[in-house]
Amino acid sequence: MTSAAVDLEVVTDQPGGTWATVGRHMLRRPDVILATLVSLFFIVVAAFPGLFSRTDPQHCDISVAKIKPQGFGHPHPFGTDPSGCDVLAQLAHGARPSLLLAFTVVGASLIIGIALGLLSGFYLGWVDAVVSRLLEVFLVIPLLLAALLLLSLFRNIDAGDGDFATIVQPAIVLTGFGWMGYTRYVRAAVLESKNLDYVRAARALGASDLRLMFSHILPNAIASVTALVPTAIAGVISAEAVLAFLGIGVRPPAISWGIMISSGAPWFTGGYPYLLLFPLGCLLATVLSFVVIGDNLRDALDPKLK
Amino acid sequence: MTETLTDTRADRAVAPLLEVDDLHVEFRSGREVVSAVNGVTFTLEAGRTLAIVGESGSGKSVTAQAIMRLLQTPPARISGGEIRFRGQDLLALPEPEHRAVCGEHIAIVFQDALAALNPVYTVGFQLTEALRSRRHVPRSEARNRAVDLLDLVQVPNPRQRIKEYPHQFSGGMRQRVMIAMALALEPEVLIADEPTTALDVTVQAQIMRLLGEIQAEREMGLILITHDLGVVAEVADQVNVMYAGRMVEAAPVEEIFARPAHPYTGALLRSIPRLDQKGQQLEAIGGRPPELSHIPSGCPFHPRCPRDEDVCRTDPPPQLRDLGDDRYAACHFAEESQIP
Amino acid sequence: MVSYVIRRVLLGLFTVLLVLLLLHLLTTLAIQLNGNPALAFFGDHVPTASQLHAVEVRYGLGDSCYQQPGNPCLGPFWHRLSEYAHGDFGTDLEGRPLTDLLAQALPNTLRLFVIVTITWLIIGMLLGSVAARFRGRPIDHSIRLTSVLIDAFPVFVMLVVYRFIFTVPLTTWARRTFGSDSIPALLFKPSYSEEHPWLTLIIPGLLLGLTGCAPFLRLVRAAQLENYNAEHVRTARSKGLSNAHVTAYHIVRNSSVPVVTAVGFVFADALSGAVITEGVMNIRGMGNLLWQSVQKSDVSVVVGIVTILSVVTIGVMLLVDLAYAALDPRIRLD
Amino acid sequence: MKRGLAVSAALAMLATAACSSNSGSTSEDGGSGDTAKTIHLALGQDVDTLLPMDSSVGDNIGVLDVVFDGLVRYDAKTGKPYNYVAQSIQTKDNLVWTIKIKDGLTFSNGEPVDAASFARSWNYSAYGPNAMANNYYFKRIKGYDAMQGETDDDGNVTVKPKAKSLSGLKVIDPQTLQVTLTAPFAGFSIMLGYTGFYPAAKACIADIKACTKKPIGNGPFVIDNWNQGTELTASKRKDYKLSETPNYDKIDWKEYAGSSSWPDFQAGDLDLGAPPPEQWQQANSDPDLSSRKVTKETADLTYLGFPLYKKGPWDSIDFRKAISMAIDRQKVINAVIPGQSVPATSWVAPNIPGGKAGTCQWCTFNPTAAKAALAKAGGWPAGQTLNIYLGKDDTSEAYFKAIGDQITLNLGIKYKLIPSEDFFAERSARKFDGAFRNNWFPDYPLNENFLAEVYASGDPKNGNTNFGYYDAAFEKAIKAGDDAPDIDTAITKYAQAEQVLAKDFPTIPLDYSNSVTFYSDRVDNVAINPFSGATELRLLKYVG
Repeated sequence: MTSAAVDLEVVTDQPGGTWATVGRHMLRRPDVILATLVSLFFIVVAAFPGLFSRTDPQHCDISVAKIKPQGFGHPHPFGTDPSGCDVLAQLAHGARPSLLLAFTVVGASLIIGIALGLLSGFYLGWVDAVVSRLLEVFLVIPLLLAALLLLSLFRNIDAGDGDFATIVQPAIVLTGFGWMGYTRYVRAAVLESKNLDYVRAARALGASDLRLMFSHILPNAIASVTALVPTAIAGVISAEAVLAFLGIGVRPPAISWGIMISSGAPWFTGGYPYLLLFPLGCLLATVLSFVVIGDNLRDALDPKLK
Repeated sequence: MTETLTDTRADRAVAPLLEVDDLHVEFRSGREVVSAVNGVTFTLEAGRTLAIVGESGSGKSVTAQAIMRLLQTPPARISGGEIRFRGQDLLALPEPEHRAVCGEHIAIVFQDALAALNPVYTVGFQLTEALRSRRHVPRSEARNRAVDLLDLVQVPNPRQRIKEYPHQFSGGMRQRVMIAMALALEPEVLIADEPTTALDVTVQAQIMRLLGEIQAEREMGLILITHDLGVVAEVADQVNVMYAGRMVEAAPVEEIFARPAHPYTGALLRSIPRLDQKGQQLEAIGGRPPELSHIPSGCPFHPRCPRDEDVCRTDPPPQLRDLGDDRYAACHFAEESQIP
Repeated sequence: MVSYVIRRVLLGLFTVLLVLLLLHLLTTLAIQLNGNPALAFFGDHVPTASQLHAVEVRYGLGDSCYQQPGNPCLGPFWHRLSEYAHGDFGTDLEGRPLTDLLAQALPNTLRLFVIVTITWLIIGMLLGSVAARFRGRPIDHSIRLTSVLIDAFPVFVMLVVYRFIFTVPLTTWARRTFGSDSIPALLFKPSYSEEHPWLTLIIPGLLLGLTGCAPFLRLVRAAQLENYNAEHVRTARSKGLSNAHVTAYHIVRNSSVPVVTAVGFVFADALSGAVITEGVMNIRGMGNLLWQSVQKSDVSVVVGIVTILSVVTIGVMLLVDLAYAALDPRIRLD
Repeated sequence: MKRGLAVSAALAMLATAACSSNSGSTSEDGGSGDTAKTIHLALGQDVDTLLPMDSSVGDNIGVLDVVFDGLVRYDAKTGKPYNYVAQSIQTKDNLVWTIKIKDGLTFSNGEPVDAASFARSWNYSAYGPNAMANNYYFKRIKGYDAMQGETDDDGNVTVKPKAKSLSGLKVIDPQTLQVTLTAPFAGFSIMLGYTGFYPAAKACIADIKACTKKPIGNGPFVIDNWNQGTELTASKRKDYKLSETPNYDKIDWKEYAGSSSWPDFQAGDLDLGAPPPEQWQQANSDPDLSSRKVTKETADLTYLGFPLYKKGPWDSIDFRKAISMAIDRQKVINAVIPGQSVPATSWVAPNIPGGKAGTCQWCTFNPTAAKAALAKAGGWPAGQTLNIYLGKDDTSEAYFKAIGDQITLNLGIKYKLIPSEDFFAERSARKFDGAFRNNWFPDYPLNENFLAEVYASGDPKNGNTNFGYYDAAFEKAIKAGDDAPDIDTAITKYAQAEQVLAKDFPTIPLDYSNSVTFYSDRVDNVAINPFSGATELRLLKYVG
C-alpha cells in the first residue's frame, strides 16, 4: 500500500496547484475538449429548450403522425412520432428532465455519501458500525431493483407538473439507493489518509476534529470522489431510460429522452428508425462526453494510472 | 548472428566476467530527451566486488537495470555502448537469449524487499519459481533447494519459513530472502542495487557481511550499488563514483579513502563519520544533485565544486584520466593530487 | 476464519431481518395508499361488499389495518416472520406456494447469471488485459470508448432490437441449414424455451453481460496497470521468467483480487438487469416474477422474492470476501 | 490447497444451484419427435386458474372452450346460440326453465355429465365465501341472496350465508334440471353458453386446488400438464362422443409475460399470432403474411365514462356531446391501432342480437358542432386540465393520448393521462375527477348484457357504481325486457332502453375492436368467434 500513500503526498504537496495542474492537463487533450463542448451544448439545450424548437412538444396532431424526418427548414425537421408530436421539440424539452434528474441524484448522493463516509471513517466505533449496517442493507437491494419496487408501489402519488415535480419520485429513489458507492470510497480514503504524518502533525498542533476533517482529510478524499461524479451522472442518465422502459421513470405528460427511447425502440424495429436513433444519439453523446471527462479527471488526479 | 552461450570453463578465464563499455541510456518524455547515463565504462572480474557510489539520480540504478534489460522501453532507451558478459554483448542478444542470461548468469537484488517480493505468493514459491519453470526441477527437490538457499542466507528454521508470506518476515529477513532468490540458479554475477538502504544500521552490517561471505565462497562478481560510502569500505575491492550519469572517479577502495582524486569524492568522504579522523567537522555537500533534464555545462559538478575554475565551466566534461595505480578521475585538476 | 464466517452470517441474518422489516413497511404503505389489490380481481364487474371481503381474505389482506394509511400493520409482519421461521414462505394471490414459484423461476435466473458472470469475466478480463497491455495506444482508447458506449446503451434497446430484428432471420436461416432442432436454430430462438433452458439463455445472458462488463473492464485495466509498474513484477522479470509466466503469475493473479470484489457489486446490479432481460425475452425467472407481482401488488411474493434475492446477494458478498482473503494472504479474517 | 478452496467454492455454488434439475414437472416432449399433429399457440400470462367457475377475463376462456362443453354453444358466423350438451331448453313463463341433458356424455375421468354436475358447479360458484369470479351470474336464480353473507362497511362478516345451495335449482331426474329464476328473464337460455355455466365433476369439487391446475372437463381436449407461467399442453380425448372436435391431436400453449409473441410466430414457433402496433404496417405489406390473415369485428366496446356522481362540467349533456364530436375516431384508430378497431356509434355492438349501429347521433367527428356544444355547456375553465384515467397498458395509453390530443386540438382543453394499475379499484371507489376509460366484453350475446349489467342500478339516489347514472325510463325498459314473453320482444324492449341511453348520453362509445389473427402455413380454416374475438379452435384444421 505504500506506493499509494506516496502518491497521495505527491498530489497534496501542492494543494493550491492541484486543480490548476489538473485543469491544464485536461484541456490539453483534444477528446476532453470535445467532450466538454458536447456536454455544455446539452446543458444549454436543457436550460433553454425554446432556443432549439419553437413548437410545443405536447401539441400533437394525429393527422401528421409518423412523418419521416424532413430536414431543417420544414415544419418537422426531425419528423413526428406515432401520435403526431414533433420529435425535435420532444428532444429539446426532453433534455431537461434527464439532465436535471442526473445532477440532482448525483449531487444528493455525493453529499450523503461524503457526510456518512467522513463520519464513519473518522470516528469509527459505533458510528462506523451503524453506517456499515446501513450500507449493507442498502447494498443488498440494488439500485434499479429498489427503484422498480418503490416506484411501482407508490405509482399513484401524483406530484404535480412542475419541472422538479416530474422527477422528484425517481430522484428520491435513485438517491436513496445511490449514495453507498461514495460512502465506501470516502471512508476508504479517510481511513487511508487519517494516519498519514501530515494529519497527525496537524492533530498534534491542536487542530479540532472538524478542522482536521474538512481542511486536511476531505480535500484529498474529494480528489478521488470527484473523479467518480461524471461517470455517475452518465450512469443515472442511462438508468432513467431503463426506468422509462419499465414505466416508472419520469411521468408523462413530461417528456424525457428515456421515454422517447423506450417508446421509440419498438418503432425502430417497425420501420421508423429515427424515432429511436435521435433520442438514443443524444443520450449516448451526453453519456460519452461525461464519461470521457470523468476518466480524464480520474487519470489527472491519480497519476499512477495515466 | 545468434551466438549461443555454451561457454566452456576454458574461455571463462580469458574474457572478463562483465564489461560495461561506454554505456548511454536516454529517457524520452514528450519531445524532451534526458540522458540518465552518458558514457559509463567499467569491468568486473570473478571474485571481486565493485562498488558504484553516487547520490540518487546519478544513474547508478539505471546502469544496473540496463544490464538486466529491466528498463521500461517506451520512455527509456539504451542509445549506445555495450554490455559484455564473458565477451558476449548482451544488448545484441534477442529477447529469449537475453532472458536465459538473467537469473542463470546475472542476478539482481533490489532495495525494498517488501515491494520486490510478490505479496500473494509464499516465500517458498518465489524461491523455487525460477528453478521449476526454467529448469523443470520436480517440486520436492525444488523445495529442498529452497530450504538450502534460506539456510545459506542464515534464515532460521527454513523448512517452516518457506510456507510463510513476505509480510510475515522482518526487513532484514526479507532482504535475505531476496538474496537467496537471486542465488537460486547460481549466477556468476550478482548486482545488489542499494540492498541495505531500507534497513537500520545493525541489520545493514549483517547483510553486507552475508554478501561478502557468499561472494567469496562462490567466487562471484558482485556489483554493490549504494549512495553510502561507509557501507562500501569493508566489502568492496574497487569503487567507482558516479555523478550526473558519468563515471567521475574509479580506484581501488584503499586509494579512494586515502587519496580521493575527484572533488566530488572528497566531498562525499567529508560527509561521512570516519574512525580514522576524529573530531573532524562533518560537511554536507552544498546545492542539490543536478536535474537530469538540464545538466550544467562543462564539468557537471562545477556549480558545487570548491575548486570551480573557468575551464570547468567552458571546456567539455573532462574524461577519465589515468592517474596510475589503477586510479582514474574525470577532473581537469585530478593530477594535482590532494584536493582540499 | 470460522468465527469470522459465523459473525458475518449472523450479521447477514440481521441485515435480512432489517430488509424484511423495510419491505413490509413499504408494501403495507403501498397497499394503504394504492387501494386494495383484491378489487383488481373483479375486472370490469363491480363486486358486492361481501364478495370483496371474501377475496380479501383469500388474498390474506383481511386485517383491517390495511385500510388505515400509516398503520405499520405489525401483526401480519410477525405472522409472516413466524411462517418464514417454519419454512412456510406463504402463497401468491392465486394460492400457489412461493416455493413452487421459486422452484420454477430460480434456476432460470441463476442460469442467466452464470452466463452473465462468464461473459463479464471473459470480456472484462480479456479486453481489460489487452487495454492494459497496450496502454496509451489507439487500441487502449478504442476499447475504453466502446466499453463506455456499451455501458451507456440501455440494455432493453439491445434486447428489443435483437429480438425483433435479428432472431427471426437468424433462426429461420439456421433451421433451413442445420435443421429445426440444431444448436444454432435453438440458440437464436426468439424467446426462452423450457426444453432447452441453457441454449436459449445464452444470447440474452451475453447481451446482459455485455452491458455490465464496462465497469469490470475498467477495473481490470486499472488493477493490471498498477501491477505492470509493480516492483515484484520487475523482480520476476529479473529472474529470467518468460513474459507469459510473469503475466499469468504476477500480473493477472495479483489483479484478480479487486476483480473478485467487483463481482460482488456488479452481481447486485445484474439482478435489476435480469428484470428487463427476462421481461423482453419472456424468460420465466425471478426478475420477471418480481415485476409481475409488483404490478399486481402481490405482497407476499414481493417480500418473499426480495428476501431470497437479498440472502443470495449477502451470500455472494460473503463468498467474495472469503475469496478476497484467499487470494490475498495479507488480509486476515479475524 | 486452502487458497484455491474458497474461490472454487464460490463458482461451484453458483454452478450447482444453476444446473439443479428443473424441478418443475418436465412436460412431455411436445414439439419435436412424435408424429402427433400439434398446434402451437400463445397464451397471455394473466391466466392464473383453469377453473370455469373462477375464469371471467383473459385467455383462460379460450382454453376452457376446448376443455369443457356448455349446455349451449354460439354459432361461429352469426353468434346465435344453439343447444349442444342440452337436449332441449323449454320455458312457458321465462321464470321456470326445464333443461334436458343429452344422455351418455361423460367427463374425462368417466363421471357422467348429468343435471347434478351442472347443479353442483352452479351452487359452488353461487356460494359467497368461495369468492368465485363468476358468482354474480347466478344472482337471477332463486335462493342466490341466501348464499351470500352480509358484511358491514369496513369488511368483517356480520351474517354467515344461510344456504349452501340455490333453492331455485331442482334435479328432476339424472338428465333433467329445473331452474327457477327470481324474476322472468327471456334471455336466460342465451347465458348458458358462458364459461361460468360449465358443469363440474364430483372429483373436481372434492379437490378444488388440484382441479384449478388440471380441470376435469367434458370437452374434446384434456389438459395434460400446466407448468404455470411457462407452458400448458392438452391432447384430444379418444372417447369424445359429440361432433365438434378438430382434426389435430395436441395443443401446446406457450405463456407470454407481456412480451410480444410476434417474433415467435414469424419464426414459425406459433401457428396463430397478432403483430404489435409497431409491426402492423410491415406485417400487412408482407405479401406472404398478409395472405394468411383473418379479421372480424367483435363486440368488445371501448367507451369514455364521466364521474356523473361529482359536481363539475361532466353532468352537462352538451359538454359530453362536445367531447364526443371533437374526436376523429377513424383517424385515431388508423394512427395508433390500424385495422384493429372500428369507430363505435352505438352502446350495443352491432353484431350482437339487438345491437344496431348509429343509435348515437353525436358519435361522428364534427369539430364545429363540438365547439358550439362546448360553448352551450358554458365552456371549459381556462388553465384547468382535463384528467383522463386509464389502466396500465402501452397500447391503450397510446390510444388515449391520441384521444386527448384530439380534444386539445379541437376544443383547446389541455388534458393529462393518469394510467394506474389500480384503475379498477379507484373507479369502483369513485375516486375519479375527470373522464375515464371503460371497456365491456359481453358475457353472452344479448344486448341486455351491454345495458343492465353496466348502467342499471335500481338506486335512484346515487345511481350505478362506476358512473352514478340513473334514469327511471331506462330501468323501466330493462324491466320490460326481462318480463317479455319471448326473446325477440325482449330484445326490442332492451333496444328501447338503449334509446333512453342515446337521449341521456351518459357515456361516449369510442370503438369496437376488430380481432385480427395471422396464421401459419400449418393450419387452415381459421374462424373468429364474433363476440369473444377468440379463434374457434374446434374449427381449426391442421394441414401439416
